[in-house]
Amino acid sequence: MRPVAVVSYAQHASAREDNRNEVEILLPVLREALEPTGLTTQDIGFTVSGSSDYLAGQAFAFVSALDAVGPWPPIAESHVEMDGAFALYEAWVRLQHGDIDTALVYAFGKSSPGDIARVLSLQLDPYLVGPLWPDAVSLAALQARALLDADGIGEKDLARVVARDRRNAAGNPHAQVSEQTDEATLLAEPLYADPLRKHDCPPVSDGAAVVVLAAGDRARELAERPAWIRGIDHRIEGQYVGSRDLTVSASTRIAAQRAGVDGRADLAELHAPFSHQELILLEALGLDEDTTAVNPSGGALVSNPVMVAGLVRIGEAARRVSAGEGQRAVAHATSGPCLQQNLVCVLEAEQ
Amino acid sequence: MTEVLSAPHSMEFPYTRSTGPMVGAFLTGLRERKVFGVRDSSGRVVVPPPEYDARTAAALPHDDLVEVSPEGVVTSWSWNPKPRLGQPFERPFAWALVRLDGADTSLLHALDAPREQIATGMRVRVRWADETTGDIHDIACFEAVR
Amino acid sequence: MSGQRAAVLGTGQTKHEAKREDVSIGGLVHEAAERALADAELDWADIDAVVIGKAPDMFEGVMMPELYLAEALGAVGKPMTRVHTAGSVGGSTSVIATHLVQSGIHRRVLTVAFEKQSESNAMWALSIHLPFSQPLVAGAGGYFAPIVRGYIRKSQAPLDTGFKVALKDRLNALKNPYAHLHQPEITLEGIATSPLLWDPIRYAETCPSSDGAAAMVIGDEASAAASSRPVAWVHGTALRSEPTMGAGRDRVNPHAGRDCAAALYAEAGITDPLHEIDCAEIYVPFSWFEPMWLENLGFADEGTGWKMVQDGATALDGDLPVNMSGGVLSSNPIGASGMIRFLEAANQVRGTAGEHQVKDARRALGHAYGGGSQYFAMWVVGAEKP
Amino acid sequence: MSAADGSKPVKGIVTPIRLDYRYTPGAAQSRFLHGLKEGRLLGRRCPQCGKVYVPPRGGCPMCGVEFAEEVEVADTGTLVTYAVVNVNFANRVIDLPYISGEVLFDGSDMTSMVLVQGVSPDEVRMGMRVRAHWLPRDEWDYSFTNIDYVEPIDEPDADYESFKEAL
Repeated sequence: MRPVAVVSYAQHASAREDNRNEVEILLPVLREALEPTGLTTQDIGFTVSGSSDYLAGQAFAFVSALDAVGPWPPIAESHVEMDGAFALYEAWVRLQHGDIDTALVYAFGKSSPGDIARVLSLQLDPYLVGPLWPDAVSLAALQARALLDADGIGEKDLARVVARDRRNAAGNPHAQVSEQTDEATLLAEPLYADPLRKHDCPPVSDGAAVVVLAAGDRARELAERPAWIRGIDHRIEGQYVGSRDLTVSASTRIAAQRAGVDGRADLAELHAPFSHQELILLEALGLDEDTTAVNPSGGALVSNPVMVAGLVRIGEAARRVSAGEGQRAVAHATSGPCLQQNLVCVLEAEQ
Repeated sequence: MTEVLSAPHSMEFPYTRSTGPMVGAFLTGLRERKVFGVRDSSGRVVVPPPEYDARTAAALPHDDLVEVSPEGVVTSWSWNPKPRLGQPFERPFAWALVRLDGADTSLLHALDAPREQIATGMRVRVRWADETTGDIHDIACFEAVR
Repeated sequence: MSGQRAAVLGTGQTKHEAKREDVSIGGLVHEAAERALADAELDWADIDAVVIGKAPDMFEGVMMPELYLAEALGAVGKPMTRVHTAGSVGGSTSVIATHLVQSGIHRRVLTVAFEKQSESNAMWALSIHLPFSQPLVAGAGGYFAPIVRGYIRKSQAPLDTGFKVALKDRLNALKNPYAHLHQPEITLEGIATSPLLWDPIRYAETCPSSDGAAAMVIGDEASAAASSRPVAWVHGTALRSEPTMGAGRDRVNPHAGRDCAAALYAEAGITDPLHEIDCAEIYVPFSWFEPMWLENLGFADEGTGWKMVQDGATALDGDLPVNMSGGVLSSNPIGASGMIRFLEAANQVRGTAGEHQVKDARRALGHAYGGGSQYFAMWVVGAEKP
Repeated sequence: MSAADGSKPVKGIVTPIRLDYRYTPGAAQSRFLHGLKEGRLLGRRCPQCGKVYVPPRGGCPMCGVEFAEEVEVADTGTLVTYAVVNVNFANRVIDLPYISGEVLFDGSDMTSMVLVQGVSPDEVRMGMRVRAHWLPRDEWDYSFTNIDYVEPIDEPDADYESFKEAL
């Protein structure tokens, strides 16, 4: 397997962004990621992006976003209607071929134009579930209930996750939520979508993220301390929430094993838009909070631009590995209702 | 002169969907006020019946369904404080996963019961729509069994 | 060659029709996938990863349908990727699936592309009106008619060139049991007098709206060696994109199409495409795109593509048969059409194309385009190992 | 589609889907729309390639950079190419056939799509010189439809070489 590394990363996320469209949000983030590498769009071997037309309510919304890259002369490019993390997997695969050495991965999405929790109902079975319009919060709350009913996990475990993520968000300029708080204060809040409280749910965010990948020696030329991708894999499960065990993440477990996760990780960035999901993911990844710093960026509970937040997890983990904050990191991204599809990536600093 | 403009934008279409044999059989059952499941390759009776087996991808027999009871037990539930357009009720209500007697998996639908009465494990039954047409809304919701 | 060798082990498609009222969306894609597995003499358990493609989700009103389709495509516990690149998506999905095998990460990949347009209405989905914009363009034809006019002006092509392409493709479709349109009584006269929808494009020169799915199993060298079925070796793949609206773009002879062909031929070791490629399945949703793409792909000099049509060079028995299957003009489930081009090209070199088989076809081109003639996906497949 | 009568098995359902959004065209396009509200065509120039875009979207699509200064372009121009449309569609009622033209307004490097009137389908020609016909001022809104249509003006046709780049 050819060694590939994250050599640059940039993101932007904010609450409702009324003054800019997707291209105007993406342009500066692309520049911020490309400038340190000295690469132009034409130098890049392969460009691939992730987004969903339904966020903006426009068929082909990703076509106009291509303008931000300036694909002239024409570029080798593709697009997935998924989170940008899955576009990164596609770029990593392409770099294994050996004929090109660099790839540009970007993701964009504004969750504020529509009612995002309702838009996501369209991911569901169009015959027997979609027509009931169960929103994303209600489905996640069903999963939280199943976890709380199983023994061993209580409301205070959820509050502990929220308190830790909100404290970590202090260092993250792109967080929409950040405060020094504790479990007791959070548990005093009223229930919102019983058993979830408002702070167990993600904020509505608009944003974009860009990652530059490079292979072998090219990575060392482009970055002081590249964050090497030691392993990456993704898996999907059946969707119907009534016929799978919502308290475990079987697909995360398979992907983690394939990506080489072995319990050793200095830090982990988990794409859990809801607090209880962090606990399910930690168990599936076999990680222990005593030895692994979880969501140093604050995670998706403090900033959740849909279609972007998964790529941001990989970027945030890579950035910290490159900055020497950890030798080995695990990054995770999810897609679909109640963690239906999951990607796991292991990143390491140069030996 | 430089204020950024915005305007409402809505997208609407009455999608006409062909159900295929399995969903068609399940909905035909609902129209007759019956709930059907199907046995999958691991021997579980799955409700609603999936068209394809999760493990083998083989088509499951849409002509060999298993009727299950319209009564069962809540396996999980959540409260929906501010219902949205298209949801079964306009006032706050609960979503529930219900394992009907005879089924090994749970069906997702709305549960109309006072919030303080709702708990995992409670017994509920289907409340049928006044007029059934062969649609998931033939189940109006679940309600508590006294 | 980029990466390890890859080959098409099996192909499958549904009978394309205006409405498939007998299947769910899961049923439609499962049907094509099952036929591809049977053709490859493989089972669902032999598949390591699934790559699915389709055009905008608004056509069926299902966001990210790969999530609902996980069981229907035997993907539970496996990787599933959803590609979306506008009209070229069936082609780019095939290229992305090939990348997975060429990378050595996955040995056998199932790739599927579909559209079930009867769930809504293609015209509605393609022209969702946004505030502040002008509601002038009437569907794809309205967008492409001015470009076709530009080609006719530049090339001085005779006005019946489009009619001849439509006649050729519709007659070829009679030799393809999967084609949507089977019009045995079609005539040049009938085409020439069909309603003029967007001058210069007449109704009979436009593609139908179809429900349909296509599928392929793409395998590594070891899987190809182990197969007792004929395989199509991938000699090269290429993807290119350029902006929709750009000063300096040439929408009649797009730069991205030329670059894509050049990169493809370089990878496949082709220096004289007209003589080294035996036949081609290219994306022609409006008849005039055949002469335009013949030039864009380097089969004809700029401004002369129409001569190949007029001389019958692109007929089933011509020097370079084009769209032997009847092409997009005869079947157009938009998301699948690009993959249908790619799999028909593969079946030609496998010798499994049936009635519309080109004799001794050893190397074939599959081509797809999308958006405002700005997204291109192509591959060259061959009977011999590259 | 759905078999409401009791006898036949269910083969289809109808699932109405409606989604509501708050749409913004963004900063660059909003400036352009403000210009239209005052009867002006405000394009934007790319600092890198120098081309003028009417209407400007987010940035220069060829260079991938934000636009620089604003450039007002004339409401006269050249009809680069056109389609004679015989297909009407839901939300626009014009008598058929109508001419949908791509006009290169003088000073712009990008064509804009606009209705062509005042010439019959068999007299209209690529290269014709045209002028915008604006709605009455009191009907102006933040929309390109303030230009109701373009109509021919009494000038010699532009020669093909001068506009073939914009095809």
